[in-house]
Amino acid sequence: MAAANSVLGLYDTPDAGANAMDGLKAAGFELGTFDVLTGTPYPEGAFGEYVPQHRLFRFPFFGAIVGLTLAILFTAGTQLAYPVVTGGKPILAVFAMLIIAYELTMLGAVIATVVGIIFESRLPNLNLGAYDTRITEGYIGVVVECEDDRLEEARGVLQTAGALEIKTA
Amino acid sequence: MQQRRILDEFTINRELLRGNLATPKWWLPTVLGLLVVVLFGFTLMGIMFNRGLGVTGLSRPVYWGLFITTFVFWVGISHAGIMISAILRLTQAEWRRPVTRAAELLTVFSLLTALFFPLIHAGRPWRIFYWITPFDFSRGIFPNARSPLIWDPFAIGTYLTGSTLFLYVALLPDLGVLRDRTTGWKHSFYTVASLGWRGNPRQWRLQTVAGILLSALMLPIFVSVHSIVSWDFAVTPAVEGWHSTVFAPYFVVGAVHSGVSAVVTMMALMRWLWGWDNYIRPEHFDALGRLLIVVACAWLGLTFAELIFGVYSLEAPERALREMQMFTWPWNLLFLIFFLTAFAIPVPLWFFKRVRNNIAMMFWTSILVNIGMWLERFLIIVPGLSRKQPFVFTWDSYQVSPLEWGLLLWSFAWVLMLMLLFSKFFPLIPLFETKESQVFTTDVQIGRVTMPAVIRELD
Amino acid sequence: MATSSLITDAPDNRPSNIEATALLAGEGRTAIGTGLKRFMWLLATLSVIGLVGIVFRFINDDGRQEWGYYAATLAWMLTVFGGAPMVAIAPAIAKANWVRPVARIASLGAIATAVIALLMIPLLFKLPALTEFSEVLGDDVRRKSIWFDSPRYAPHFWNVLVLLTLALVGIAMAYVMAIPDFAAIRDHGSGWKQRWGKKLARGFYGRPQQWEWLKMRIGITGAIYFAMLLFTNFTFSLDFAVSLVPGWKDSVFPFYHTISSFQAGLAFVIIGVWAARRWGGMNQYVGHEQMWSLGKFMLATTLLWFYFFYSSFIVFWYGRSESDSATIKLLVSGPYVYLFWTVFFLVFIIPWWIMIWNKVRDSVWGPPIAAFIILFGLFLDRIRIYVASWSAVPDDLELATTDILQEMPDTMWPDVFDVFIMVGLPALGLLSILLVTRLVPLVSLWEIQQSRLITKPIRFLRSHVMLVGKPD
Amino acid sequence: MVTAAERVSSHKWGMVVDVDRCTGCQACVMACQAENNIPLSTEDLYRQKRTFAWIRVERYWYGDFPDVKARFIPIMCQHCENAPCEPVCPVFATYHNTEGMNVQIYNRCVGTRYCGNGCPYNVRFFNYWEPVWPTTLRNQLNPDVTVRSRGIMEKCSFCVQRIRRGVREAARDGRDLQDGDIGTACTDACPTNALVFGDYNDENSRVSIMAKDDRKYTHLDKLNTDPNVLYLAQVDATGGAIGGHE
Repeated sequence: MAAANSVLGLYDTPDAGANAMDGLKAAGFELGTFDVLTGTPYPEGAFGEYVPQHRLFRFPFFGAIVGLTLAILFTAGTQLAYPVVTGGKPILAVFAMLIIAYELTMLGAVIATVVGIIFESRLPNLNLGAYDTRITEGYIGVVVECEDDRLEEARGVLQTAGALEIKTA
Repeated sequence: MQQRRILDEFTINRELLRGNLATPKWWLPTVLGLLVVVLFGFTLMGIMFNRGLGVTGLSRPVYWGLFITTFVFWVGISHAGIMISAILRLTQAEWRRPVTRAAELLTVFSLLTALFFPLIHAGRPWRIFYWITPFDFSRGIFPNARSPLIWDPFAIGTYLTGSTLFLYVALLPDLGVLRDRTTGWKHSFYTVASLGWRGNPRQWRLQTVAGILLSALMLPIFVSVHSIVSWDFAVTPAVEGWHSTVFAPYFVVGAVHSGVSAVVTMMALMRWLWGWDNYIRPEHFDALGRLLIVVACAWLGLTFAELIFGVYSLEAPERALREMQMFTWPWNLLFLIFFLTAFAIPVPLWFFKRVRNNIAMMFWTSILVNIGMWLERFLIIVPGLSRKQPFVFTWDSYQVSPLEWGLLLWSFAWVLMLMLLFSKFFPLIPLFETKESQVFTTDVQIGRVTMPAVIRELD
Repeated sequence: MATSSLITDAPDNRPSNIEATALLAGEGRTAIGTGLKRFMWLLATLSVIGLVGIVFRFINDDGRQEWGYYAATLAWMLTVFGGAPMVAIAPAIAKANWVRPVARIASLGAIATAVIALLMIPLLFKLPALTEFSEVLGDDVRRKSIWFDSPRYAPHFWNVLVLLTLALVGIAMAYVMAIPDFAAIRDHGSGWKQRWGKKLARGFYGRPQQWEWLKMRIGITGAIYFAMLLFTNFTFSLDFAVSLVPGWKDSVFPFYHTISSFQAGLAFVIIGVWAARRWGGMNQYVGHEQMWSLGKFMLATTLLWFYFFYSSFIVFWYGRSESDSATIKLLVSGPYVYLFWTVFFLVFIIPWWIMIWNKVRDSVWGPPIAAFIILFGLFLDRIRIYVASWSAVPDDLELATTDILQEMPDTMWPDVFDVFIMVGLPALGLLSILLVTRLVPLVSLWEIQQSRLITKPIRFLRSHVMLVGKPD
Repeated sequence: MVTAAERVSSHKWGMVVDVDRCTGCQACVMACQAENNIPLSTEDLYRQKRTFAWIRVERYWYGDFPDVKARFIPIMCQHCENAPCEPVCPVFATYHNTEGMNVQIYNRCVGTRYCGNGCPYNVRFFNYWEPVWPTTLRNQLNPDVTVRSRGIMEKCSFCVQRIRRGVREAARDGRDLQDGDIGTACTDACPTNALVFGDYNDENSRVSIMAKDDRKYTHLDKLNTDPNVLYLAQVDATGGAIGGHE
């Protein structure tokens, strides 16, 4: 996400932040190259920002399938490998296997989902790029990534929108 | 009943990170005090492993006693977390926000505690791997997938892993905040832990989706876990008192009953210890109280069914069992206490708005409930075993030994200590949820009346 | 940062109160429901056939076994119509806004429960008395039942009483919820509707204390109805199924019954919403939001159906005592095994697979499909349970006094009269509801107006969102 | 479902107990104690309700005063075909072998005691303590039988060591195994032949013949455990009743 040359403008009110975003749009920066950093989740599109797409819902299905396979291997596999009769129960005790299969399926789904969340949030990525600790204190950061030639222009736009401070990384 | 405060993010950070950025005076002494009890508990375990299970009060035929009771009890408590965070998240209940993390935390730690009990109960923990790990350790046999005691490790393992991950994902934004507020080794720790959280729309969006999706996934697990625990008992036809089909929902609802009460206890403590009056407000206790009334009534219905069907078959052993459970000394006393504390005293009180909004009252009633729910499990397990079948010749009873009581005490100290340790390094109330609710709630003017309003995204 | 400063007004393109009133209470209503009329005539004919069926069932009636399908049909009606009002109650407690437009459709289900109470009376003559074998085995010998040392006339009298109470409470609730609409009809309707509106509005002019009174009554009746529904499912399922089968000891069954009742209730409401859009011309009032939320709950109850089924099945399968095995054989693997698997797919697998997709739940066509499948599946489920139980009732002494179902009954196939009954009685129930909707609007007007009052579309910075007020 | 019949086996060991012959002399209990290295049931163990008796003689009074009679029912592991104790064990420490016996494998046992709960006859015993014998009794221990350590479940094994020896010796002498070659400690000790041990697969073994007796009944048959230990009811009005607590 954070490229080598990114510039960040810091604003003290959401309004100012939103204006800066508008300014960048007007200046012809294409969506996705500039982004708003907040310490709070705001309603989607509150800053007229580019609404990212995600494919999170595919992960649980994948995980579930893996979990189910493991479960079947463990239950059916081991019972067939060691056909020990207990209490006249069938060697393949389906209704007992069902429970383990269920648990492992859910486990797979959950783990895959969490992996998906982290992957889809483009994390981990310890290089924060242009960032300011005040963002987690209620300030709004607007960060632009672009080639060096437009860097100045971006800086100007952010400045005109009334940035308290401009940072580059 | 408008108690919402308008707070800016700066204040929220300052107040909610109290326990993390600074250390409260009472913190260290309390933790040390608990540590003493915990060590004492571990000593008791050592003694037990060394001398053998003879040091417990267990007998024949009462092979399961206080340890299993306490296991079921803690698994029950653990059902608070997902119940609160998942269900309330899915129903978009606004008041859930300060509660969620504490509840999930309770889940994780009470499960960690519950895990101990079956293991120490077996008496030789070094042989446990053969049981709980699905692997053939050179003994020419895998674990028995048909045994309910194999279902348990899978269920609890899944639940523990799931809720831990859930907890961590919801922790990310707050770790980001801590990263920005700390220096030195703490800073580098939080930097790594927060995985480089920046708070851009993509991350926030996924944070929200994750909350919903994980809740939806955790709920079925949450239901299955205590059901499977209950099947340890229900599938045993030999024990008349256990072989009842209602056990699964009965245990689950009972678990929610005790779990939510435990959350109430914990929130009261948090409010008192860290002085978070702006965040944990009477309205939250009020809402939890309402929830508890519903749960408790459902639970009572299931208890009723369980008892009715206990005598439904009119078989001699069943009748003897129920007679002992309810009418013979000392069980009748336990039963009375159980019923009074689990239902008869707290629930009628909760019907009064004044009580629901009184934090001290909620604190004590919630503790009552958990006393009662512990007794409930005890009253299910022990009488069932001591009045198994018509062979009166082998009917016998069970005397809890001091050592077992000691380990029960240990479990509480252990959970509390883990909680306090956690509270030192991570915020107990989710900051970002609190901030979110600041953004998403406002007042709306209708005619002359102002009412709280929430913002819903159209999708 | 106070949110209020970030909010700006946005255009509101929802239908105005005047339009709503015209459509729901005023002249607008004459336009709708012509197609409905034909449908109601069809239902009337079917109901007659059903009654004919009952009569013939009485005339050539050999033994109790014949009445299984009748019991099953009643059970299904109780499941569906009894469960529907819960949809109006439960979300209202959680102050959910989406439920307002469908509360009416849900509450109307209660009307049909009265029909069930009446239809139950012939069945009661066939229900074996608790003291059936007393004259032979001595007075203290009774069938196993929840009535133990029975109060007099148990279970017959008490079942009617319970069901009648349920019906009365339900109808009371539906009526109270409709009073403001009656007032609206009084003011905007015409002809017989206006006259009835005048009668039923009971001088409701929307004074604050009248609204207070209304809210309180709705709360009380709702709570009582919930309790009664649980209790009714308890007694009905035990007296008409469990206690008829020797050795069937299944403490979770009443709750299984109740859960499927919630499931069916949701399905009923979803279909109601679909009908209101299809024939009622109410597309602007009910739609995606309702389908989405109702669908979520229906998915949940579908999973719960399996959960409650499994929690009794695994205990029986694993315990495997003689009575356990006999019960499983009777209800699952025995004479009705194919029926069981059909049920399993129709009530659980297929709806589950349909409903897990967000796109489907967000559509106006997905949930109704699942709902239809579920309702049909539950009918088969009730047949599986009740026909089996009624055919298992032992006629001779030996079997009656044992704890275990000794001989497995054969599969009971419906004869023509059973078919009449199965088609006719539900039609009668539905007809009773539709008759009421001639007067009462299918979507509650005052609820629409209130939700219009407390919600408004706004702009939050650059985004379009909905502001939802939370009245206490 | 794999039943005993489907599994290849030449033997199906079982026991028949003629309750009518039992005098309650407890000889079987002593013999079993001596044969199987069962920990001594000391006074302490009695106080702790943890005594061991792989076979016990249950005594029930019946009849009204003055003609009160005692009924003795010897109870040992019933070696059920559908044993409730077997499937619940997480580590296969107990399972059903091909000779119709419910066998306990000591070094698999981890001590969950679930089988003990699962057994409706309460014939499973847990070693709460490390068993100790006075030095005088050390040399009396049976070398053919494992001495169980603490934390282990144990129960009647149908004197499996004797069965094995019997089969082995028959093979050595190159003759077929005759009925009566093999006797368990309790059956050999029983003065009234109330206990008879044998092979159900052998048509004309004593157990097979006695199993056809119309006095035959099994304990708690409503639990559908299908025991290999059959009982012949007492010949009197109250015969056949399982020991109840009425």
